[in-house]
Amino acid sequence: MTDFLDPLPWLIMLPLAWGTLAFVLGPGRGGRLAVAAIALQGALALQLAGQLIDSGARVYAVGGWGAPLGIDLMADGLAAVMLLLTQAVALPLAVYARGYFAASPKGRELFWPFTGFLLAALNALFLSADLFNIYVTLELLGLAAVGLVAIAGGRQPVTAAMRYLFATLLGSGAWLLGVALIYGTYGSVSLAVLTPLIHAGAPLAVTLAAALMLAGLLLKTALFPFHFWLPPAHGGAPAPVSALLSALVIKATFYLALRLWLELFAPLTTVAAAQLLGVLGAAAILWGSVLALTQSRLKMLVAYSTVAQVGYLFLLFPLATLVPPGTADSALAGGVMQAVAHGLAKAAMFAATGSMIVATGRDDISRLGGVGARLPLTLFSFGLAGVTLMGLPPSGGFSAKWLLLGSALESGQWWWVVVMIVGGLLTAAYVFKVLRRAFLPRAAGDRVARVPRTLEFSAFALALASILLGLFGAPLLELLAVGREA
Amino acid sequence: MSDPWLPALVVLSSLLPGLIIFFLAESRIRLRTTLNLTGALVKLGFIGVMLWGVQNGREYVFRHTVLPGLDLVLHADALALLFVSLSAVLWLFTTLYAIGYLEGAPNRSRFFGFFSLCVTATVGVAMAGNLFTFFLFYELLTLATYPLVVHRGTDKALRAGHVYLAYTLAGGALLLIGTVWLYGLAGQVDFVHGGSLSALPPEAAGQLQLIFLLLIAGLGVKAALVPLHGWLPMAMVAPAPVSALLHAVAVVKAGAFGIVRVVYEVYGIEFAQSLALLLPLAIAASITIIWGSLRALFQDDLKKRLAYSTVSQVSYIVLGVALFGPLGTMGGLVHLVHQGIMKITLFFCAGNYAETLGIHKVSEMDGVGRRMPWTTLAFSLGALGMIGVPPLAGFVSKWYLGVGALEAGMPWVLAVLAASSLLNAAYFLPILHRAWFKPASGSWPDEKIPQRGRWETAPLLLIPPLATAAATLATGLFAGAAFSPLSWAELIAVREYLAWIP
Amino acid sequence: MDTLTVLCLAAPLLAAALLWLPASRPLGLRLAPWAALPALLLALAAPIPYEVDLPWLLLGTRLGLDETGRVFLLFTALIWLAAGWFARAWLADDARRHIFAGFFLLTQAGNLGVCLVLDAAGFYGFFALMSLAAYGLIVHDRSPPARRAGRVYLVLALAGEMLILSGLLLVADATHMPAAVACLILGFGVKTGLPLLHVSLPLAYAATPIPGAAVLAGAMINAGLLGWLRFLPLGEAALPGAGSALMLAGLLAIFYGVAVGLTQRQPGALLAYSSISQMGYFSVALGAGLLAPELWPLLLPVVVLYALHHALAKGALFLGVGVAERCGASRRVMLGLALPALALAGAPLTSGMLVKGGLKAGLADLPAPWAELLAALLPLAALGTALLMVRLLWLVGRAAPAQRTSASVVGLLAPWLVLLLALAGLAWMMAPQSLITKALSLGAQLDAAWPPLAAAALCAIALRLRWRAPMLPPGDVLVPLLRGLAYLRRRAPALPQWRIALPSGSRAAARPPQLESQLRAWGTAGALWLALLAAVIALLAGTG
Amino acid sequence: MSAALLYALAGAALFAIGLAGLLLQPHLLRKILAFNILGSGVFLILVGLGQRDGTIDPVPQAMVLTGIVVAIAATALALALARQLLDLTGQMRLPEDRPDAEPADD
Amino acid sequence: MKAWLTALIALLCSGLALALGAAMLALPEFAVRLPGQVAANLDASGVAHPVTAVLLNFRGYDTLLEVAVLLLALLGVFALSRHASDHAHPAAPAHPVLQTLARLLAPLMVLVAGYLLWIGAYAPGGAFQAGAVLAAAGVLLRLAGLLPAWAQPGRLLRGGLALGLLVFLAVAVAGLPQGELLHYPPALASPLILLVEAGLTLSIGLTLAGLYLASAGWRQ
Repeated sequence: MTDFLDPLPWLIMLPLAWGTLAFVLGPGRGGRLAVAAIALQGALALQLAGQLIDSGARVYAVGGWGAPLGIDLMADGLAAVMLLLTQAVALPLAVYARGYFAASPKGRELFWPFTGFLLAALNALFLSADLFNIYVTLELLGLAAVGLVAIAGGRQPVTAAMRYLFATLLGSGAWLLGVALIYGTYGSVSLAVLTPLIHAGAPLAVTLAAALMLAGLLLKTALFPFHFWLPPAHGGAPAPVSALLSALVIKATFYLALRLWLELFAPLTTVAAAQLLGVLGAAAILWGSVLALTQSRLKMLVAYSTVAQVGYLFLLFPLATLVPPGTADSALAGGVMQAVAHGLAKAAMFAATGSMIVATGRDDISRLGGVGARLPLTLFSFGLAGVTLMGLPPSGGFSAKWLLLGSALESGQWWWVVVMIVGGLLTAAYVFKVLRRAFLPRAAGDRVARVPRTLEFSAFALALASILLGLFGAPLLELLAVGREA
Repeated sequence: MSDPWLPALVVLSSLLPGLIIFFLAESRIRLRTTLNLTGALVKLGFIGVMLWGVQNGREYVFRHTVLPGLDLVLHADALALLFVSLSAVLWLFTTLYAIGYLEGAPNRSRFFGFFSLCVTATVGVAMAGNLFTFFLFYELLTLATYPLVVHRGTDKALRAGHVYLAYTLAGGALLLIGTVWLYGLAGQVDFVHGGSLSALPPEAAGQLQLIFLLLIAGLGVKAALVPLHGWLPMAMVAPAPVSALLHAVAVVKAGAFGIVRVVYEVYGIEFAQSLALLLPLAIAASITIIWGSLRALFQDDLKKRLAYSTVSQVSYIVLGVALFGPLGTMGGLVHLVHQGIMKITLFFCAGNYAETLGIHKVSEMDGVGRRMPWTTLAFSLGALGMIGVPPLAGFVSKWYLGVGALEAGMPWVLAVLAASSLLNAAYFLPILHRAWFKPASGSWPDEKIPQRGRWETAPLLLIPPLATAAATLATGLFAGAAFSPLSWAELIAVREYLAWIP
Repeated sequence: MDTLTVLCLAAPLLAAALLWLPASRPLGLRLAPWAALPALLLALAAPIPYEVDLPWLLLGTRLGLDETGRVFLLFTALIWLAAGWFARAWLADDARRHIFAGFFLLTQAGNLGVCLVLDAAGFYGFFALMSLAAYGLIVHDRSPPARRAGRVYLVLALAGEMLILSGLLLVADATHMPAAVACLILGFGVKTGLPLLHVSLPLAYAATPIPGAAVLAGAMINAGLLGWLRFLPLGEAALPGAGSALMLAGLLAIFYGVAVGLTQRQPGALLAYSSISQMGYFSVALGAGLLAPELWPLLLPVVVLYALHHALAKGALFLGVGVAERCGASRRVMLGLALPALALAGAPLTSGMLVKGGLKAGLADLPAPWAELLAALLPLAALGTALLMVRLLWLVGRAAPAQRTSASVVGLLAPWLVLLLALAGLAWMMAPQSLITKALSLGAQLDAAWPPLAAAALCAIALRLRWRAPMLPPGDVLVPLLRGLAYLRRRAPALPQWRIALPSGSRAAARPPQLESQLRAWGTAGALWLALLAAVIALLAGTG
Repeated sequence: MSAALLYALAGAALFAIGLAGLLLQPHLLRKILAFNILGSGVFLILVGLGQRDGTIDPVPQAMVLTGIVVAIAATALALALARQLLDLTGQMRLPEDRPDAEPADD
Repeated sequence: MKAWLTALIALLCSGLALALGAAMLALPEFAVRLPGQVAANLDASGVAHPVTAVLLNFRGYDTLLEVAVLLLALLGVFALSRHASDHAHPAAPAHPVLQTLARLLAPLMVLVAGYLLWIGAYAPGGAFQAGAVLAAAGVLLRLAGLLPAWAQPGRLLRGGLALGLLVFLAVAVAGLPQGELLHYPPALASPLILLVEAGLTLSIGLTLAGLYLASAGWRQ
């Protein structure tokens, strides 16, 4: 009976099931079901993490066939961290979404099924050890995300969804071509089988495959200059959707890029290619931050902030490629910590943003006066999330920055230090652009309504988590190291 | 004997009230006041216990591992307690003052919330046991003070807040780089007497000098070293209690205190000397001292004049740190306390003038000594103390700085001290002259609080400055007594130089 | 004894504190004149040497008296007592008399403390208290000349304070001795009116109410001298450079003071120049001590005695000027005034003659060319002093008749008489026997007699020929100096603002840059994607 | 060269054509068609390369079947979106590809 | 679009095609071969056709997710149609001949679908093909004006759409106590796969039809 309660398959099955049921049952009961189920998923993810810490990485053969004939799932520390992040972000957001859609019902009907499928896709993606299976999860993820963007309808969201759809399809098309080339070269799509086969001097097809898959993932992760689809998509969707997309969806493709780079294609990687990724990351940090600063709409500002924060993730590549193992470990830890911290903080920020928009009835930074007085908790959450994004202690963002800075200095790549520091200052500039407005008294003629408590507290929970991550990040790094020692 | 929880409790004793206050309704004045004062008194109690303990050789260390190789350490050593006691005592007074000052003003819950956070950060800065912990609270301080600076919400305040943030966050960034670099080079750098870096191989000297520059530049922003001081005079748009706190204990002090920690307990004074770092630091401090005073000379706005005075005065601390020898150390450390007491007095008084009579400018102060003798008395004590007139607190600092300069073989510092004192006199004495000796011009700019019997202004506004003015007198007059700031500074200096004093 | 010592300092401070509160003000005013009484008692009764340590006070204070200190405390207390008594009558109908009394008491506490204290920090502390509080005495009138005098006084006093502080710090370390000596000479020189540092004296003496001026000229100026005596390495180290400079400055002061003093129209200003001139003698003596340390043991008692004599004479002169102003320059008043004038001029049988003789003898053993130079110049100086005194008497004597005041004449006369008596007797009582015998010799008497006589003769001629002295403004060199400063201040560039210009968040363009909308176009993004693909292929292929 | 490899080569060409079309064609319907061509190219490569040694390989065939269904799903959603866009804006183009070239503020 | 950009894209695409071609001509021997393994395990798979075996057993997990993708696409269309149409449009009246033909063909198509479902275990065919035929029947009926558009599907219809996925999930989870997810005991493999396929056929048919029917009512 213990097998029946194995958390690993349930993490995928459960959201698929409740997503489907939520479609059948409708939003009211579906929402309640979703909250309960996500809570259960959180418990499962924790259980899985515990298993991993106790007994190391796990491989799970679906259907009992085993690779290369069947499909393997694989759970190591990295996957477990991402799973934890996913459930940790999803639970408060689910609570938030129930309150949000009660106040602003546009798009409420199908939110839960989409979210269920989205979470299933994420969990499946993090656990998959099969290139083709990953393709399917990518498509499931992409279509769920596009559906969520379009959920509220209207010219702007539909345009954004259209653009997003093309971007994600092109990305997964490139991925699939890569998979085809790999299968055509080696005859398998199992990561476990392929990893020992690929070595420096692999055939051209493998190089092409690596480049295609990587490029496809960059497109889906919205790394500069492929961020074009992200701000409208994340800025136009309802707040819980934006939060899910910014916090989790782009992390999934980043996770894949990391996996490919560090494991499957590690023998092919070069310093030059890593530097290229780093340069794009740096450009993303600067460009995204500057554009965030120029926005007049609150959600667009937060969306551009995501563009910038994605850049930090990619600094990990030059810092972890062909450097001493200790430096690489610290860079990896920093990158993953950044992914987690940004996930929590950005979810909090979008949630807080949504509350402010609900309260003021408009999405305009210059009309935020009075928010500080009426929604102090929400503004506080926004501020805390901002602290994480700025990388100020004691937040998860700081821990990430600390680790990345440390490895940059250790490996003598001081230019990334400059980028990170400047990025942090620019982040502060746009975060305070919002905060200072919100501190002002309410302008005559504006209204600031109260919002449901659940909105305020769920955003606060996320923001608090992003801060606490900085104080209690050590266990997370311990988990991350599982399956990585060898 | 180690008790880990007291330092944490000291931090929590203002953090928790602060967080609760945030969510209190504006109208719950009594509960808010109770929370504020309870927090301040409880904190004082804890500190009292630790003072007694440290005197008797106890250790209070709280340690929590954040990441591998990155510990959050709160360590209440003698140096920390010097600053913590100052902060806690002045916090109590400032809270009282602020309650009086903000009576009837809007957004008080927010104000007192951030106010408490600000003190939390200051206490954390004081007790930080390593550079990381220091950095953590240093940045928290930045964030907690920003809302206080822009509290009034005017364009001027927002602009000042903007500049303040730009400076302090950039400074924080430099500090971060330096810290990370140092950790990469030397591993976890705890604050220990005599520093720990001298054990590094000699090849690292160049890097260490560069790191020192980064750290000092980062800390120098808050300590308002010229030319990093631009934010400070602008930040004086904040309400008077905030300015008082900012200038006396919180922000500038945190920077100065950080420099103290870096020089003494990261690098170690001897090692810093051997790396030839102290002379440039002394020069930077001297330039700041003179420049700040010169600028103060030309300000008509009272608070702005005081702000430039702070620029100048805080660098006395830095100067003391840069003087190699226990006497200079004592001078710097004791000025940490003395400057706080004196400057908070001056800002309280400036606030009283503004709040009672609407006086914001020096040129409006003619004859104010007749109308508000007690406030002006307190102001005079603070100002004379700043000039270094004995037996007030500032004299003691200057004396030890002077002796320390000779001990360190930098007699030119005496000239700096003398020049600065003259400049201090040049911008403070005319104020006193106006206040005491000139006849009042007839009507005050905006008399808000009328004379009520013996009270020239609201009692809550008057008691804090009088108390701190009395402290200015007492710390100077009884500098030689036990438990005076000077004797505590001596205790620290003796421990710092244990290896050095034969 | 310890209680009395503490009371010396506490009494004026306590009385000052009583003046602060309106309720206790009358009591304070009543006590104010007598605040120096404990000090006088201490000076008379204290065993010598006497010390008491107060480690908790300031930086560890040590109070006490040695022989020098006792003499200084004696005349200082005496003058303060007399001046306080005098002030009560002088300011009887001044509405701000409690303010005057307050500053008077604070200054007094400082001055008495200076005499009593034996450690450097404490000395500096009391000295500063005295110097700063005296500002309140100088500006008491609130008249423009008074304010100007106060400003000049304060600037110089503060500069002096700083020099003193530096000197006190430096003197502890033998390696910095020259610098320390320079700082100390100049720092205390502000008080003692060394040339160029003297400019505040005439302004201040003229502006301050008479009792204030009396203590300024009688007591406080000697505090500067005491500073020299306490901290210069007199008799310990030979510092020929500093000694020569100080002697030269002293000689210059002696003659310069006389010369400018003769041009003055105000008795106060004239007396200030007289003080400048008289303090020149001390400079000469101390310079000699620095130049030739072996002479110092002989010189010290003479210098102390000279200080006593000069202080009491100046105090008596000022009070006398005040009495003449209020009660009219009657013959009896003029006679009273003549006593200190003669004493200053060193007329026979006065204390002046006693101390000048001693000084001359003490300086006679100086190496060449100093001994010769002094032998030639000192008689001339004595003549100058005598001329100055004659001029003073003439100025006072032809002044307008007395203003009638309600103040009791006794209140003014009694303290003056006390001082006159002290002047007449005290120096003789305290002088060592050898000095007295020498002074009573006929040669000495003749030596002392001719300058006053010559001066009187000269004056008679001058009056007859109606010589008119040119008039120099009090403060002489100050006037061009201030003009120069004012010019510089007009021309000085404004200090630059060192602040980094920041773009404000709101000012940053509200619309996204053009580049961003181009990046957002499918075609551009696609081309970039293809380019990235090509780049990654190329870079990854590098491994093969 | 086996026949299967020939399929794969054709697939490469189709992929490139589809890719160019997806990027260059402004009309949404054409973009969707181009995407399908791109997808078909990949499917050909998958099957073709998988069988380049002449053995029949059911695994890529099954994969392609899955891929086709996914492509259908994506195409359906894309068509729905495109039609919705037509309803909302009157044009089947993305804003930046429209002749009237309004600023791409969405 | 600017001409140089067009040229650049064309150039890069051609370059990619050439590179792909070059890479394909230089492939080494396969390191792993799966056809043999498929054949070896075919008996245990519960079906006789290797592609179906891969599709529903060896890589059944892919198929499970793929069904979810399909449902997701329909959800997307529903999401859009909620905003596009205020009410379900009645079917437009069609030509009687078309209607008659549709009435005749529809049952026949259902029959064909059933056959395709059953034959899938042995030969090309299976749930997708069957579902596609079913969907075609639905489209035909709609075109003949015999079916309304599905702007707001009722609960029954939603249940039908979800049925295939739910059955698949149930079967997948049912394997957990015995071993792994989607583990079919060899004895039960055949009926279980048939059960899954039957559910899928219905749902896929409905879904594919729904992709058409859901947007059929949008205003033009």
